[in-house]
Amino acid sequence: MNPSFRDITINGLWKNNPGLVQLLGLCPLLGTSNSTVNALGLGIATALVLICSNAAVSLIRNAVTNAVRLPVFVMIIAALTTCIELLMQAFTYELFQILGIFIPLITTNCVILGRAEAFAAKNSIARSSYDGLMMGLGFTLVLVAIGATRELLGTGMLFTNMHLLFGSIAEHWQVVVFEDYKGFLLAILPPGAFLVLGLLIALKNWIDQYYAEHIASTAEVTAPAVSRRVRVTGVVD
Amino acid sequence: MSMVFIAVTALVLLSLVFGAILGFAAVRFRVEGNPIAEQINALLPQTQCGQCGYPGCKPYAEAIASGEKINKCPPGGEATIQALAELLDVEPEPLDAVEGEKPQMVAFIREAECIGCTKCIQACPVDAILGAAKQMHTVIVSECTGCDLCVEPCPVDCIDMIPVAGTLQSWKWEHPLPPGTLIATDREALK
Amino acid sequence: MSELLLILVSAILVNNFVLVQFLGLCPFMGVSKKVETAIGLSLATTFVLTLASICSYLVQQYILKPFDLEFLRTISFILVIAVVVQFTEMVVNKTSPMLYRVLGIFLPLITTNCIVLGVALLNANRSEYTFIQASVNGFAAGIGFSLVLVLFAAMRERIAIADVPKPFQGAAIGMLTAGLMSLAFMGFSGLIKL
Amino acid sequence: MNIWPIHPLRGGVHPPECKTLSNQQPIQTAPLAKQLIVPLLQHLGCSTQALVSVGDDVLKGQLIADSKHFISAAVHAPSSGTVSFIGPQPYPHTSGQLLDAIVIDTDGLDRWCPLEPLANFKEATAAELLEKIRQAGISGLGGAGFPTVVKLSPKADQSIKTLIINGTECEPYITADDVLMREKATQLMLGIDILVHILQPENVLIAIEDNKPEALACVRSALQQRNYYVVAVPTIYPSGGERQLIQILTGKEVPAAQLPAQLGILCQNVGTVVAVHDAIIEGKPLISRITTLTGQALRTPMNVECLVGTPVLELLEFAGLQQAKMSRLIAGGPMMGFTLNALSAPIIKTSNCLLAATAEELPAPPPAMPCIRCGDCAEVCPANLLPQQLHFYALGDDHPQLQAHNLFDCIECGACAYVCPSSIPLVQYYRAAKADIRELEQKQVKSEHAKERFEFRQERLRLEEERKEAERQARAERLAKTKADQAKKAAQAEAAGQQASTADDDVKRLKIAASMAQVALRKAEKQLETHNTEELKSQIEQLRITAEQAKQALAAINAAAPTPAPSKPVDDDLKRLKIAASMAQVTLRKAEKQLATHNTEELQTQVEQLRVNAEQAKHALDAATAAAPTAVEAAGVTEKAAKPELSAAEQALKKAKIEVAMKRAALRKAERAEADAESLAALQTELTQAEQSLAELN
Amino acid sequence: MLPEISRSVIKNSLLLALFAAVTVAVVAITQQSTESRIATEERAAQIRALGEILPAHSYDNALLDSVIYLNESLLGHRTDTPTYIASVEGQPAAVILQANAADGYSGTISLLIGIMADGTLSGVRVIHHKETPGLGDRIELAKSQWIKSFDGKSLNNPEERGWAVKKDQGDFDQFAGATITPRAVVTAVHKALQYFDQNHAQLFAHLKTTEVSQ
Amino acid sequence: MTLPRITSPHAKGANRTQRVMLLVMAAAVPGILVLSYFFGIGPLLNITLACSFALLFEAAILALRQRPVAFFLKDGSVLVTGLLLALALPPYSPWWLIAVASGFAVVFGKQLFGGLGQNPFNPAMLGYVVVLISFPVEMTAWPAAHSIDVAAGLQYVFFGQALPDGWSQATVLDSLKTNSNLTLQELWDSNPAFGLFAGYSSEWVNLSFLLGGLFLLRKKLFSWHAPVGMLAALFIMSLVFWNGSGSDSHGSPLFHLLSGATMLGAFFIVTDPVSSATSVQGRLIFGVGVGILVYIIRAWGGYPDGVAFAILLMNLCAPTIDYFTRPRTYGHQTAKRGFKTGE
Ligand SMILES: Cc1cc2nc3c(=O)[nH]c(=O)nc-3n(C[C@H](O)[C@H](O)[C@H](O)COP(=O)(O)O)c2cc1C
Ligand SMILES: Cc1cc2nc3c(=O)[nH]c(=O)nc-3n(C[C@H](O)[C@H](O)[C@H](O)COP(=O)(O)O)c2cc1C
Ligand SMILES: Cc1cc2nc3c(=O)[nH]c(=O)nc-3n(C[C@H](O)[C@H](O)[C@H](O)COP(=O)(O)O)c2cc1C
Ligand SMILES: Cc1cc2nc3c(=O)[nH]c(=O)nc-3n(C[C@H](O)[C@H](O)[C@H](O)CO)c2cc1C
Ligand code: SF4
Ligand code: SF4
Ligand code: SF4
Ligand code: SF4
Ligand code: FES
Repeated sequence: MNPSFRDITINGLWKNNPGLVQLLGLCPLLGTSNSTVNALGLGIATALVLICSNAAVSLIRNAVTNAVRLPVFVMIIAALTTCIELLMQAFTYELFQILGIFIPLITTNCVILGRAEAFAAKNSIARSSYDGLMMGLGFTLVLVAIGATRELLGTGMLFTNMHLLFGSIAEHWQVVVFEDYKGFLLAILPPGAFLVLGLLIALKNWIDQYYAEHIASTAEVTAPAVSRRVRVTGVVD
Repeated sequence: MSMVFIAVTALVLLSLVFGAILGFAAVRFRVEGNPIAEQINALLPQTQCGQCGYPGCKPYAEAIASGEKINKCPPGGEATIQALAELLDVEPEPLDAVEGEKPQMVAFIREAECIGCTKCIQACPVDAILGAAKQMHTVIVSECTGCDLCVEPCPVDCIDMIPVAGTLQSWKWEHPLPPGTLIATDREALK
Repeated sequence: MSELLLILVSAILVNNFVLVQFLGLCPFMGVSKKVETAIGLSLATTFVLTLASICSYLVQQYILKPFDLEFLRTISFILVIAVVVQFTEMVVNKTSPMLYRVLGIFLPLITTNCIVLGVALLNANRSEYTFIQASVNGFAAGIGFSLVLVLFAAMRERIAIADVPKPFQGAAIGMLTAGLMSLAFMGFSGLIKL
Repeated sequence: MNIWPIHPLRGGVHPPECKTLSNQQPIQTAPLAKQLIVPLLQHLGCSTQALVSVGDDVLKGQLIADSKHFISAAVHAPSSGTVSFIGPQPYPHTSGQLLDAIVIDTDGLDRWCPLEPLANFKEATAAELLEKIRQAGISGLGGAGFPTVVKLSPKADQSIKTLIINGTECEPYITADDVLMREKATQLMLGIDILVHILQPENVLIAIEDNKPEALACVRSALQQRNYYVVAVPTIYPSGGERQLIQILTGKEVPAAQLPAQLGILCQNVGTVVAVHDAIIEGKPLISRITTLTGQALRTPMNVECLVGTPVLELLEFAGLQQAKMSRLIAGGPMMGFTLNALSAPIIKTSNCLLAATAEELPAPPPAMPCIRCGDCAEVCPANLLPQQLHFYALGDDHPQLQAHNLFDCIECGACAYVCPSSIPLVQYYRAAKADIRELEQKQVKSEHAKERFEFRQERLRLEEERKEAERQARAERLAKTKADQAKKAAQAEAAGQQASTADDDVKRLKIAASMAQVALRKAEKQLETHNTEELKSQIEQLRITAEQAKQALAAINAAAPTPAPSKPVDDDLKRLKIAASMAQVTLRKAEKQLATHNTEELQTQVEQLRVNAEQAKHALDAATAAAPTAVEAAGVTEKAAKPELSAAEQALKKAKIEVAMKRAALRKAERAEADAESLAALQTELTQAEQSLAELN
Repeated sequence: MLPEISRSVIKNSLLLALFAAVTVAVVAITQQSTESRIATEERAAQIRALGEILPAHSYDNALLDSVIYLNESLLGHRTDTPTYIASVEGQPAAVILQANAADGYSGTISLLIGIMADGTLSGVRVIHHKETPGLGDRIELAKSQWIKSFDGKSLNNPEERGWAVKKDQGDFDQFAGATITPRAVVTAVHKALQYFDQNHAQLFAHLKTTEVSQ
Repeated sequence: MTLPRITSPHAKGANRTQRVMLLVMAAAVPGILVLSYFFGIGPLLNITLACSFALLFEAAILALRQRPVAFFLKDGSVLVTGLLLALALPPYSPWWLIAVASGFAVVFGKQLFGGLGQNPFNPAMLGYVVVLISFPVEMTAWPAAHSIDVAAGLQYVFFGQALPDGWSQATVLDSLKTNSNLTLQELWDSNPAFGLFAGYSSEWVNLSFLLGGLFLLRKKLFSWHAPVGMLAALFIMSLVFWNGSGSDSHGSPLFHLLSGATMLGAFFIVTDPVSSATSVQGRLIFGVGVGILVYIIRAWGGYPDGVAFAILLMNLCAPTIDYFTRPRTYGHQTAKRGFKTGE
């Protein structure tokens, strides 16, 4: 029953990616993905909360009753979020200001509670933390992909304002990709977020489909599965 | 430190109240049974053939209710999967079966060969076979679900599964091609 | 009165919580395949939103503010919400199994519906809001959510039988449709000059 | 002459009429075909059974097939000759499937069987007339072919106030009714008189489209003193549809899923009315009809009076068929007719037209484009549906939406598809979707039924197991007892006898227990009626369960008891040998199969051995059969004789079993629905009765 | 039934309280340990913002503490709005006003305006606006340098007539396709200068009182 | 001999989708002529570019989707989309702007939803709105009537050279929206381009589209419900909220009927059958909704004209409207309405 670490990795990054497949955590995914730095900042914060919350939930999974399970889980998540929020406030103040309400809203990021319920509540601490890491990573990757796409389409540049996250060494990371670019505003406006994510999901589907077809055509004909027939009616003497 | 103390006290009080409310509700509004399994069961074809890997439709329904895939019932086919997907609000998946969807079948006992061993009667989940020991058996066609569970136990292999014959009344128009899909002759005609 | 009207128009149309402020998107995408279920979720969310706005306003005004515990906002609000939701769930489960079947899996998700916590937090940020205004804002957010959810669900039912290219079927085309909805809602921008 | 006010039709289209093609000459008589193919089912309803067998000589008009079922219509020999075949034959249906028919090789003499004309129908009672109509095998000639006598038979709660005679003939091309009205107006009037005599309606309306002035004139002049209204209705398709015509003539709508009789209206086609006339006044059954032969692939389009059963090809050739030009052969009109792909299919009672169209006349449908929701279809739909939505939902197999959009109110008139700029075969979508929905509904019913049977069986098996367990214990006890008793009682036969009686005792005991439980239950229930307390309720529940269990045990034991089989003088030895032989055969086959996969020495020898065994067994069997051929034959005969009896008994038993199961389910359902005690008790008694009768059968 | 309820009530509330206690304690401790750093960060951020329009070397007082609250209709204020007074060695050096231009294209534009004691503008920044992206939003420094065209201007430089966009025969550029927004900003800055011109005595008087109180 | 099995009806009316689309394009001719009279070859340039790009994108996507390309291109719907998009864009729009607009219209507006007949949003309006919010600078550069320097125009369209001064001019709706201190009378007096009631060029363009629309109505291409609903609603709204001719005026009813994209919208866009509601009653509601929203956006919203947004917003509502406007079927007491599908 225990999923292997390899499965957890594949699930988090691709097969069951929270952003592209589970379609959870969409609010920050869309709300904070108008630039790479915002996306990365929120992604990291979310991943941190995810890892810690998975670990914590896994730790207490046998101690809670059904009636208060949900409140306890969200309380743990909220506490972790608040800690992260306070830390961000202390160390990356401006980014915190930009991300605004989406930081406390990590609490309600559906991915986190979803993982707590679906995985951490049933698995060991090590697996749960690793699942948190992989899910967080998968989420962050999608977030950054959307952020970078939108930033690029919208402004023709990449990695603007990275110093907000990485400090002054990142002052000059900005890359101007298209010189003299008109700026496709749609991309950084709300509709653009939906459109880019939609296209990204379609891209993933297309890749999956392509591979499925590819593999189907190369794979040998497998031996027919054994019938899993079960006797239905009891007494036969 | 007093801040920590105040904070903890305030929230503890709050949670005591809430916990009490929930504890009360948990008992007061408890429900027994699993209504969803019943609804799932109602959608399954009740062939009781066990091809889903469960001993009958009801157990499979219960399994679905607790997370089993919905695509394991070959007699139900796509229609059932669709209905289940609708009910459970999940994406329908293609049928997971070795042979895929089969046409509706009915059992037929070659009476001359039947030795009256009653093994098929014991196997039939819906009592669709008539007969007594040492006498010839027959299938009540209208009751037979086509599950073919009777075929295997027959010691003299006298049971055939034959497709249900179509009649003039049961004949139906096929669905037209979706608009915009051209068949070869159309392409010709268009040139 | 006109103040409340403005709050309503703003939350429902101009700054729609879903399409413009990006809150509550998971249920928006997840529970919009059928109108009937969408309506169920709308009702539940509106109910929870209003109740949670009221409760969190009280917590904010009478517990957090007096004791200077505003850093506990998130944690206490989410606690309030979780309890409201859990309670609603149990009641619905008992009293209306049909509704529960429709909402069953989504009632817990309302807890993690950002719109609920989001509205509570935004209400708290707007320190000038009165009790009535805060509740109306919560209610209006629920109506705005319901409006777009139901419209979207009806639209998705239409799209479900369309000949959408394979990779786009399902979530992808849903997301694109939501994007186009959001585009259409940009027509309301500037309607309220604050 | 009185004027009858008319109302507008909703929707409708006006395709080119093309009627002049065939209505220019009087009705011809088709030549007698050498072979007539008379299908057993030419109407809507139950099929008939042949009353003649191959080789029989039949006379024209002789009853050759009939059914006991009410909704059915008798079939008569269209001409005299010999029955040469009974079985599957071509049938005029789109699918091209065969249907059972009686084939008559005509003798060319056209000898009538004795007829019983009834010149003065006014002296006959309605019942007598209806019986004559029934015997004449008349089913509607205008549309679906519904047995006319059923439509004419008065229902207890309805009386027909308005009789509508449908002579609209709104389909393009078809002129059968048109020429019929021109040439047989007098017969039509007499036919109407007969219907009036049967039904006593207040109004009689004869509806004719205003594009048939000659027919209107003929009918009007045949009217004489009768106070029937001859109504010229505007030419628009589908004004002839029953429901649409009713809307035009009365402004009322027939409620969905109900019949016009609900409004006190009856609608009959003119051809049907003439057939009624022929049946009553001349005593002739319905064996011929007027059919339009038309289309540009025919040299001389015309109307013919032709015998039912005449192959299509012969008729078409009579009208000068140019096969090379014909691209489509349609039975019926261009709007609702269906294509035929076998020219050997016969004319049946409902065949009003054969349209042999050229490719220019009715070109192949262009490939369908996507629907652009232009709404033209909705505009013309006479049922006020949304054809485009139905189409989309049919595409997506969305059955709930289809039903919400009233798919089943679509009359398949084809007006929508006619106007659709995207050339979508809308009607085909609806037909396919309707068939799917019906099929699923049937499946649903079947699975519900299967579930009940399965649950019943499970319960039975469980009880049986319990009983066996109990028996095993009892047997063990008894064994001990008998051992102790052995000293006193020596005879073995006695012990056997005792055992037999215990089995009987068992049943008795169970019966008593069951009725005790029942009584207790009933008492408690009565008490419940007066003092409705929690406690009592649960108590009753308990009682009910025990009663049920007792009953079930009883039923199970009864079912398990072998049905008394008629003793057969079968040669036991022979039977045994037979079984041995087949067993050997089977083992051999199995072993062979195994051999095919795992070919080892050992197996091979084993198989060889088995083969020899089988051979031996077979020989023995052969020898035995040869020795006692008469015995076998006798056995065979008795078996045959016994079978129907046996199965009848079994059938009854099965029915009773099902009844019990159904009743039980009903009771359970009612209990779940918390029905009141009274109805529960009623159900309970019903159940007991059913069970008793089951027990009796056993 | 009842005892079960009370057992459930007690058990669940205690459980919830226990978790509440633990989690809140963790949060509270984190809060305690980050509190001071957050406060410094907050101030630093504000100073950085103010520093953009008023270079740090041009004053020596604690700017964030030297604040008064104004509610002036001329500046478009609707609530008490902070105004920062800068000084060098106790002498008036500059003020930083916040002004709201209500007549933007799609709403109010909030500006931070730095004015030196001599009436010249040290800088203007937009802190909040809802103008159309791509059109009106070029008043942001991130999008265009236009906002810097105010640097060094004063009430009489340019003339009264010049305090308008070029389209209205003024001195300030408008954007292609957008006149309303720059017009609103120019007018708001002009009004701020007028306000400063009339009231600088009162503004700096405050400086005296704080000095005195110190 | 094998005879085909074909469903009834076997007869077929003469109307074809191609014909419908051709008629729509034909009806736009008067409008195009009047536009060209005012703005030179600009509108024609727009149409050529938009139709070519639209065809190109459609063909490409059809090929990618492995659908019959020629078959679908021949239906003409993509040309209608291109044409209507071109008419909505400012004359002499840069080529890349037209490319983006038609690309969005055809790809996102139409093909990704399954192509002809299945798009929930009006493709042309979608393309228009996308470029409106993405490239507001270019989209607000309407040339002034008659003052066209064709050479400069071409340079701008194809090479992105700056426009000469005085080339572009705020449209009348723009001016009314941004006006803050002139009374209506002063506004009208200040500029000859304001024409009689709704702008000099605007009035004539709207009247010519009205003419084309009436032609289509006569040809029974659509029922009157949607256009009349929209115009009536706009008229009533502008009458009810008519607040005189002061500087905060929202404009007179006549002004609203004859300015901006009113008539183009009412007869060519609101009538798009695909993305509108289904039943006749639904189309009336659809039209009324568009009219109300157009007025709300014009009078109080951020955009000078609201036709495109109003249509997209009502497209959004169309499936829901359908739920509530099913007609009463023959033989039924009441119509089945509302979201419930079950009995
Ligand atoms: C399924 C079915 C059942 C019918 N049952 C009755 C009936 O019970 N009594 C009756 O008078 N007519 C009955 N009719 C006949 C109808 O009233 C109607 O006259 C007949 O269908 C001919 O209609 P048409 O040719 O338009 O299709 C029935 C018809 C159908 C199709
Ligand atoms: C679309 C449509 C068109 C019809 N047109 C005619 C018609 O023109 N003449 C006619 O007698 N029956 C027509 N019928 C059949 C009538 O509805 C009805 O079944 C018939 O008149 C009943 O009479 P009968 O039982 O004597 O056949 C049409 C049915 C449909 C559905
Ligand atoms: C979609 C749209 C958005 C606009 N946004 C702004 C804006 O943010 N700021 C602004 O000054 N004008 C805006 N305008 C107004 C016009 O550009 C207006 O023509 C201009 O401000 C005044 O015209 P002028 O520059 O020709 O005087 C907008 C117009 C449109 C159509
Ligand atoms: C009366 C009528 C109006 C139309 N209006 C539009 C329109 O506004 N926008 C558009 O893209 N296509 C329009 N079309 C064309 C066609 O319906 C459109 O391309 C489809 O939306 C594409 O699926 C119109 C077609 C007709 C018949
Ligand atoms: S496969 Fe289907 S029909 Fe067979 S037992 Fe399973 S659920 Fe029932
Ligand atoms: S007769 Fe055979 S196939 Fe039919 S239901 Fe019984 S076991 Fe299944
Ligand atoms: S007539 Fe054809 S294209 Fe028009 S709405 Fe109906 S089905 Fe669609
Ligand atoms: S075939 Fe059905 S949907 Fe089409 S017009 Fe006739 S009744 Fe209406
Ligand atoms: S992340 Fe906001 S609702 Fe899921």
